[in-house]
This record gives sequence, structure tokens and C-alpha cells, in this order.
Amino acid sequence: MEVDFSGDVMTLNMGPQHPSTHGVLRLELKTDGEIVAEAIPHIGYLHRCFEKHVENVDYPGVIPYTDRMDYCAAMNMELGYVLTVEKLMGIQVNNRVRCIRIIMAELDRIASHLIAAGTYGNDIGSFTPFLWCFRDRETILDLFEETCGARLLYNYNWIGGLMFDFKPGFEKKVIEFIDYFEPQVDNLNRILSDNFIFVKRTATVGIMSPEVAINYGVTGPNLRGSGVKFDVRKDEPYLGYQDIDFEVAVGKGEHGPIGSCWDRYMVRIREVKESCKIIRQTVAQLTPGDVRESIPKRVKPPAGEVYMRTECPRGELGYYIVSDGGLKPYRLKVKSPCFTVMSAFQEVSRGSMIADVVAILGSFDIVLGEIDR
Amino acid sequence: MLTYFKNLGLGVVTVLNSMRVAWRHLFTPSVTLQYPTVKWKMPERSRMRLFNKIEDCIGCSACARACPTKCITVQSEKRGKDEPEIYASDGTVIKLRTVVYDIDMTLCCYCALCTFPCPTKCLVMTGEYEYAVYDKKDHNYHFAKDKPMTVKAPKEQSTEKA
Amino acid sequence: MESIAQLLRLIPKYDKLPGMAQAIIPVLVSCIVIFALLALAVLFLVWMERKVSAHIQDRLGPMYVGGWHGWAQTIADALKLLLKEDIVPAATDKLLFKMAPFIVFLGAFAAFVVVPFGASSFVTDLNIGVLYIVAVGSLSVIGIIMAGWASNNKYSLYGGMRAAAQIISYEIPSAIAIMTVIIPVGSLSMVDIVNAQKGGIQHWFLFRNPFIFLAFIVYFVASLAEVNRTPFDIPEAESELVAGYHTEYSGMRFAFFFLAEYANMFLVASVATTLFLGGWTQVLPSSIAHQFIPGPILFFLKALLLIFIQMWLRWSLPRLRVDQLMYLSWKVLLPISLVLVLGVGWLAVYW
Amino acid sequence: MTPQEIAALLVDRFGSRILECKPDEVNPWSVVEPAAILEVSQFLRADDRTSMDHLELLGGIDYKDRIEVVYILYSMKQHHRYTLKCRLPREAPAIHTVESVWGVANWHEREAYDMFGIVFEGHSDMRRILCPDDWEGYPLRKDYKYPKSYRDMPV
Repeated sequence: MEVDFSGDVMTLNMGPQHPSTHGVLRLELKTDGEIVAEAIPHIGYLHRCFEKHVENVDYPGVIPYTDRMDYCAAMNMELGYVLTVEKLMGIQVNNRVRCIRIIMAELDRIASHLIAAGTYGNDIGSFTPFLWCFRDRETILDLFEETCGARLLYNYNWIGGLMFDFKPGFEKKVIEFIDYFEPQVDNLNRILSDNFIFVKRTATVGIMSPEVAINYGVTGPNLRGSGVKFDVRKDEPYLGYQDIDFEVAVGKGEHGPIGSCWDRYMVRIREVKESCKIIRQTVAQLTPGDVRESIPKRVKPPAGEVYMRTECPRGELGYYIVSDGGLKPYRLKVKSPCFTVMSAFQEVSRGSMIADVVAILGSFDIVLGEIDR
Repeated sequence: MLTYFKNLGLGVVTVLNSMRVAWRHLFTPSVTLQYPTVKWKMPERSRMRLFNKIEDCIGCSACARACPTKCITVQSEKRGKDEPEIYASDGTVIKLRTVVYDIDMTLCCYCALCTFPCPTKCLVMTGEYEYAVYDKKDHNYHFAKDKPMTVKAPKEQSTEKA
Repeated sequence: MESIAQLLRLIPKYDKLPGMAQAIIPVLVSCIVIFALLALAVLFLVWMERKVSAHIQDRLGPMYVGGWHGWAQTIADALKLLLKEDIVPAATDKLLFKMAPFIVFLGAFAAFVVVPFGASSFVTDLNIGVLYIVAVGSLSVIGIIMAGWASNNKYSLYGGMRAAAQIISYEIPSAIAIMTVIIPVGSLSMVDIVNAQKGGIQHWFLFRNPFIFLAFIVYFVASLAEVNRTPFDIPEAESELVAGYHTEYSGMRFAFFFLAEYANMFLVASVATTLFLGGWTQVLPSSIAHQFIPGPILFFLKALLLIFIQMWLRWSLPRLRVDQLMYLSWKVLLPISLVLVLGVGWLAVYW
Repeated sequence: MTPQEIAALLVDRFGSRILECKPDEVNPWSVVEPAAILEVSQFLRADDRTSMDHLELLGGIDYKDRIEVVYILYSMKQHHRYTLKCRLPREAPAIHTVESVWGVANWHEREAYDMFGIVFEGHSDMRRILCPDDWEGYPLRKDYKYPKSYRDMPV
């Protein structure tokens, strides 16, 4: 959008304490009235130097730190890390561990997308769906707590295995939850996704073309929202995702150009349904086994380096580990999905209105814990 | 002109739709708990406050090594040969006298990595979650009961946090 | 006011007071009565809003203070707000900053003077009552701009500016929608309008003819925007402007904004009740039943019904954007209301 | 393409400017002469055989005697991955930016500058990104000393 400035430019400082910057992001808005010429993100308010921390802890001790990157999807964060270390050490896990990991990761994906959808509704001004989403998310967290004892930061996936096995009857509870949950998605669609006001607010703003998305390294639901059918679970499978029957949700642009905020939002809603499908199939594949069977006594990977990425709810999460053969990682670099998405923000939000800036930011579904690390 | 009326109609219909969903929820039972009077039953694996049953502790400091945030401080000394032999409740011989066993709960990240290496399973994460205090120092738990017999300069703890 | 003056005359030696006092005291007393009524209504409405929103969101809302369903929660909150420190930021325009909440409240408060709560319970019956409400009701926009500007905060300024644009725009469709009622009555007096609807539900203007029914919807939507309720709450849009024009306010001054917001809600609901729902008149036709519910109670019930719809809308809809809001006002509501006025006029002339 | 083919292609195209190739590792990589990084990047992105349109990761590693910059590239069309490395001196490391090739490099390079002090020449906005602007030192270097205080606040 071309912006013709007729008046003075006013700098509006949005954040780091602002209700809708999803944490402590700071946006420097150059505004003329309601129009925003530039929205310059400033990050780092939640910086803990995760990468320096982990150079001083041994490999299993890193897992609690990875939990704290994306605290809305901690199960996926640690899954990526343990898979990377397992790849480096060449550990094979048994079928039960594999299935449980998939079930947990997908439940966590649902929980994370529920936060995304709910907070997005809140950004647009509708508070009710937010609490409905949280109600369903609580059920998932209850399941997690029953299994591993924590609700948010699990430390459940261990290198070579899992902390605990399921409790008896857990599978039934998961299926019960899925049965209950699937109609709730339609409920959410009725109150929010299909609402005319919501569609008008989101379907024509924040257009991200596939070219821009790929150039800025945008991944995950945000990339798929632009119509690019790319999912690490399908295109570079891990954990045997290739054998599971599910669709890669892409933005179709029903209400406007492809790549709008609505598309990105809708990809998440569709993914939630796909996750339900995956969980159903994986629960059927569960076989008995010992979940701590292949946990090594000492995690001491050989010297070398490895890069691995997984599809976490906010995009591709990559871990690049350089090992010098010691007990602690020599260097661990995280490719954080939100970080790359955020770098495209300035490009996408150029020339929108103040309310749109909030809408675009919400549709990116960022978690500052992961951007700043 | 047609799209104008179509949009108008769509707007009214979807708004009514939203209202219908909201109306239905007006009569669904609430899912929240009335917290201080009604309490959530914690699952048995809940990971809340750390507790060390010091009678069973053999002072091996495996927990302190496993802790990623270094919130556990253990200092132990050899028990004298002339002292009577004591055992933990699972029969392990206690060869070390634990003189310092401090857990700083403000540093704890509730990962439970410390509880797994414990040989006598005396360090557990309990399901207790209501332990807010007014002073941060009150979260520093001192479990050790024994006084050091041999005088030794306190080992310098690496306080430098990564 | 007449009835209050009569009551006052019962006080011994009241007649002996100077004539000036006899003129002023009834005014003051009725002001206090209205204020108390408003404060009570607002306390109740805030509680109701919290309960409605809570139940829509599968929660319970306040449950402890006062015993039954936390009925005293808002009283406790109001007391807390009154006791809080009154913070006036250093860089504000002190006078305007302090005045703004009262002016905002004044608009809602003054308008209640002409609202007939019952057959004889109203302060005064101005012969231009409706015009007075429309005029005085928009006083609050001045207060909002004052608050937005004096706060010396960019968010507040945005909020104030948005509020001004919004309230002034939506005055027009709402005033035109009100005209559809005035045409058949032929009077601007609120009492006359209510009297024209006596005799049961079929005499209410809402059900007299389809044009007025649509006008009621237009008025309802426009009034939502006038009182800054979702989906039109952009002046205080929490996710964009933090809290809009009252970002910098705290304590009692914030409480006044709160009071004004709910008083305004109550005002527009009262006006809609008076104009379209027959005010204090009975629901059932008088031939079926005698008047067994007192008029004022009926009035409040009708107003509460409208306020409940406002709350229900608020908790089920997202918020519009500024340009969409303006679009709705100027391109949807205004043409429709103009057509409706024409339709009502046509009916009045040729029916 | 397999990593071996990519390595062969690189050596074929750039010859001696590719200093080392290890295409058989778990994570196959090549070391590129720092001065050639822009050219190599542009080639890898533009060439249809490689079409590396996705820069997955850009980061530094401090090897105590040198600093390496790692570029992990991926092709969304061909589904293959390859890693480029550049070895820089520990004193005043500098390399040309690849911002013009992949937009995402902008922030990644700022992060590398913030954490290792690698200066990316020609970068449009070379500021610290995660640490405060007046932070001293480069935290991820192995010899980094933790400051006791920042602006009189204890750390």
C-alpha cells in the first residue's frame, strides 16, 4: 500500500508493556493519524542468552531450558532438542516412545494453537473465545500433568526415551478429549472465524506473498497461510510422520487475497483438526514397551555437528549442535521460527492501520520467550 | 449494490450466529473451581515443592550435580569409624554425614531431574503448591540437621550463574 | 420534581423558607435522588456485566463478597477505587485532566432529568425532551476529548480523537431514528411519547409498523456506538490503545469514567425503552389485566432487557476497525435511517 | 541433489575458493573463503539445480582460535540441505552480508554481530538486536566475562 503522508509523522511507542504485543515486544510505529508507515520491532526484552546457558549444563540439563523458550509449546521444543541429540548419538527409540512422543507433540500443538486462536480473538476484540480456548487447553494440560507432573514446562521427553510412561487408561482419556474437542472447533468457528466483523478485520490485511514469506524464512503455519504447501512433518519426516495420514493445511484465501491474517489464523484451526486425526491414528499404533529402554547412562555424544528441525506449532524449530565430545554442548544454536517471522513483520505491516498492526502481530502468533531466547 | 446488501445480510446473519453460540454458553455449567474453598486434586506425579527426607539422605550430592540451575547445595563429610553404623530406610549404609543440604526454591525450575539420580529416593517433588512467603529468604530450605564434626573451610560454591 | 416538591411541603415550616430556597431545594433534592439512583443502577449493572460475561465464558464471576453470588463485589470495588491514591501525572494539563471525568459523567447525568421512570416519577417534562437528551447526551464527547488531550499520552489522544469522530458520527443516525417515533406522536416531550403508547404491547412503537421496528434496531446499534460498547469500543480498544482516553486515570477519577460509561448505557437503554418499548406502561393490554406491576419497575425491567442485549453483544463480537466503523455509520445506518423516516412519514400522511 | 553433488558443483564452479568439503558428514558442509561468500550465496540461490531459497540458520561459533560463521541452506523446491562455513579471525571478524540474497539474513546477522562481534559489511542496520545497545562484550564468545553490573544494576 502506498502511503501519502500529508501531516507530521508521530512516533508511537507500542510496548514493551502493551496488552497486545504478546509479551515484551516493542514496536516503534511511525504514524500519521491512524495509518502506520513503518512498524519497527525492537526485541530482546526477554533475552536470557539461552545459548550461553546451555554451554554450561550437560545435555539432559538443557531440556528444562528448551522448555522455557516457547513456553506455550514446551513439549515440541524439547522434542526437537532430544531428536537432535539422538540423531547426533545415533539412538533409536522403540515404537512406544515414538507413538507417545507424537501424541504428546500433537496434543501440545492443539494447546498451542488454541492459545494462538484465543489470543488472536482477544487482539481483534472478542474476549469470549479466548476463555473458551483456554478451557479446552486446560483439559490438555490436565492430561500432561497426569503423565509427567507439570502443566507447562514438562521436561518430559528425555534423550533416548521419556520421563514416564502413560498412566493406565490415558489413551482412553485422550480419545475422549478428542471426541469432545472436535465439535468445539466448529463452535469456535461460529463465534469467531466466520464472524463477519472478524473476517472484515483480518481477511484483507497483512498480506504476505509466498515470495516474501520464503525470502524471510517464514515457516510453519505462517508460511502455509501464504499458500505454500510445506510441512516438515511431510517433507522431511521424523518420528515416522510419513506413515500417518493427514492433510497439510494451507491458506486458501476464501475471503480475500491468499496470505492474509485470516488465512494464517485459519491454517491453525485446520491444523488442530489434523492433529486430532494424527492422535487418533497414533493411539491405535501404541504397542507395549519400556519408555526408558534406550536412555543412555551418560549422554556423551561424539564430536561433530548436527542440524535437525522439527515442525513445532509456530514453525520450523531447528537445533544446530556442535559437540566436542564432552558432556556439555560446545555450541547450540537455535533456529527460532518466531524470530524469522518477526523479521518479516516490518515488511508486511507497512502502510496498515494501527488496529491492523495488532491484527498482523496476532496472526504471526509469536512467543517472545522464543524470539529473545 | 448487490454486494452491499449481501454484505449487510451476511453481517447480520453471522452476528446472530455468534450471539446464538454465546447464548448457549450462558447456560452451560461453569468449569472453574472456587479456589480457596474448593481445591484441585493434584495428580500423584505432580512436581511442586522439593522435599528431602534427610534421615534417608546419604549425602552423595548426585542431585546437586544433576540440577541444571544449581539450586541444591550439598556438603558432606566422612563419618568417623568409631561412630555407629546407620542405614537409610531402604537399607543403604550412610557413610557420609550431610552437614549442609540447602535447596533454594526460588532458583528451582521444577524439572525433577534431581529426583531421578537419588539412590535412596529421599528427594521427592511433592504435590504441595501453596507455599508463598513474604520474604524471598524463606524459600531457602535447610534440610541438614547434623553439625559438622571436623572443621573445614567451606568449599567455595560457584555462584557465577551461566 | 412536582411530586418531590409536594413531599417537601409536608416538612413543617417548609413554607416559611424564602422563596428562593423553595425554588432551589426541590431541584437539589431531585438531583440527589437521580444521582443515587444512577449510582445504584451502575453498581448493579457492573455486577450484572461481570456475571453475564462470566457465564458466557463458562465461569462464575464474583462469588464471595456479600454472600449470594458476590452481590456486594462492585460496592467493594467502588469503595476501593474511592480510597485509592489520586494520581495526576506530572506532564498533564492539570485543570482539564481533573475536570474531564466529571464532564463525561455530567452528560449522562443531566439527560436523566427528562426520562420518565413512571407515570409521575420524573424530574421535569420538557416539551423538547428528546432534543434535550440528544443534545446533553453528547456532552460527554467534550469530556472524552478533554481527557484524551489533557492526559498528554499518545494512546489517550488517539482514544479521544477516535471517540470524537465516532460519537459525532453516530449521533446522526440515532437522532434520525428517533425522528421516526416523533412523527406519529407529534411531540418532543418524553411523557407525551410514553402516553401515546399506553394500552399494552401492541401499542408500543416497536410493533406499530415495520419502519419503526427497523428504526429501533438502527437506534440500538447507533447507541451502542455512542456509549463506546463493543463492537464499537475503539476509543478504549484494549488491544490497540491500552485503555484509550482513560489510560492515565486512576482511583476516583477512573471510577467516574466507569460510572459515566454505565450511566450512559443505562441512559440509551432508558431512551430506547421510552421511545420504542412504551416506557413505564404495562406490557399486557389493559383490557386483559389491570396494572399490577408499578410503572417504574416495568421501566427498569425493560431497560435491563436492552442492557442485557448490549452485554450479550459485547461478549460475543469482535471489534470493528476505525474505517469500518465510519463506513457503518455513514454508508449503512444513515441511508437506512433516512429511508425509514421517509417511510414513516409516508405512513403518517397516507395511512 | 545429494550433498556430494552440491559439493562437487561448488568446487567445480568456485575452485580454490572452496577451502574444504565434508559432504559425508551427518551435516554436510563446505568451508568457503570469506571473500567469496556473497558470490557463492547468490549462485546457490539463483542456480536452478540448487535453488537454495531458504536460509535456515545463520550463526557464529567461537572455536577459540577462530570464529566460524555457519550458513545452513535449504531448498524448498528440491528439498535438500547444505551447510556453508566461513572461517574468520578472532580479532575483528568481518564478512560481507548476504542480506540481499535472503531477507531473513538481516536479523540473523544482527544476532551474530550481537553475540560474536562479527561485522557484516554492507549490512543495512548493523546494531545489536538482543542485548541493549550499550552492552559491552560479545556474550557467546568463549572468553566472555560476565559483567557484575549493568548501569549500576547488579546482574
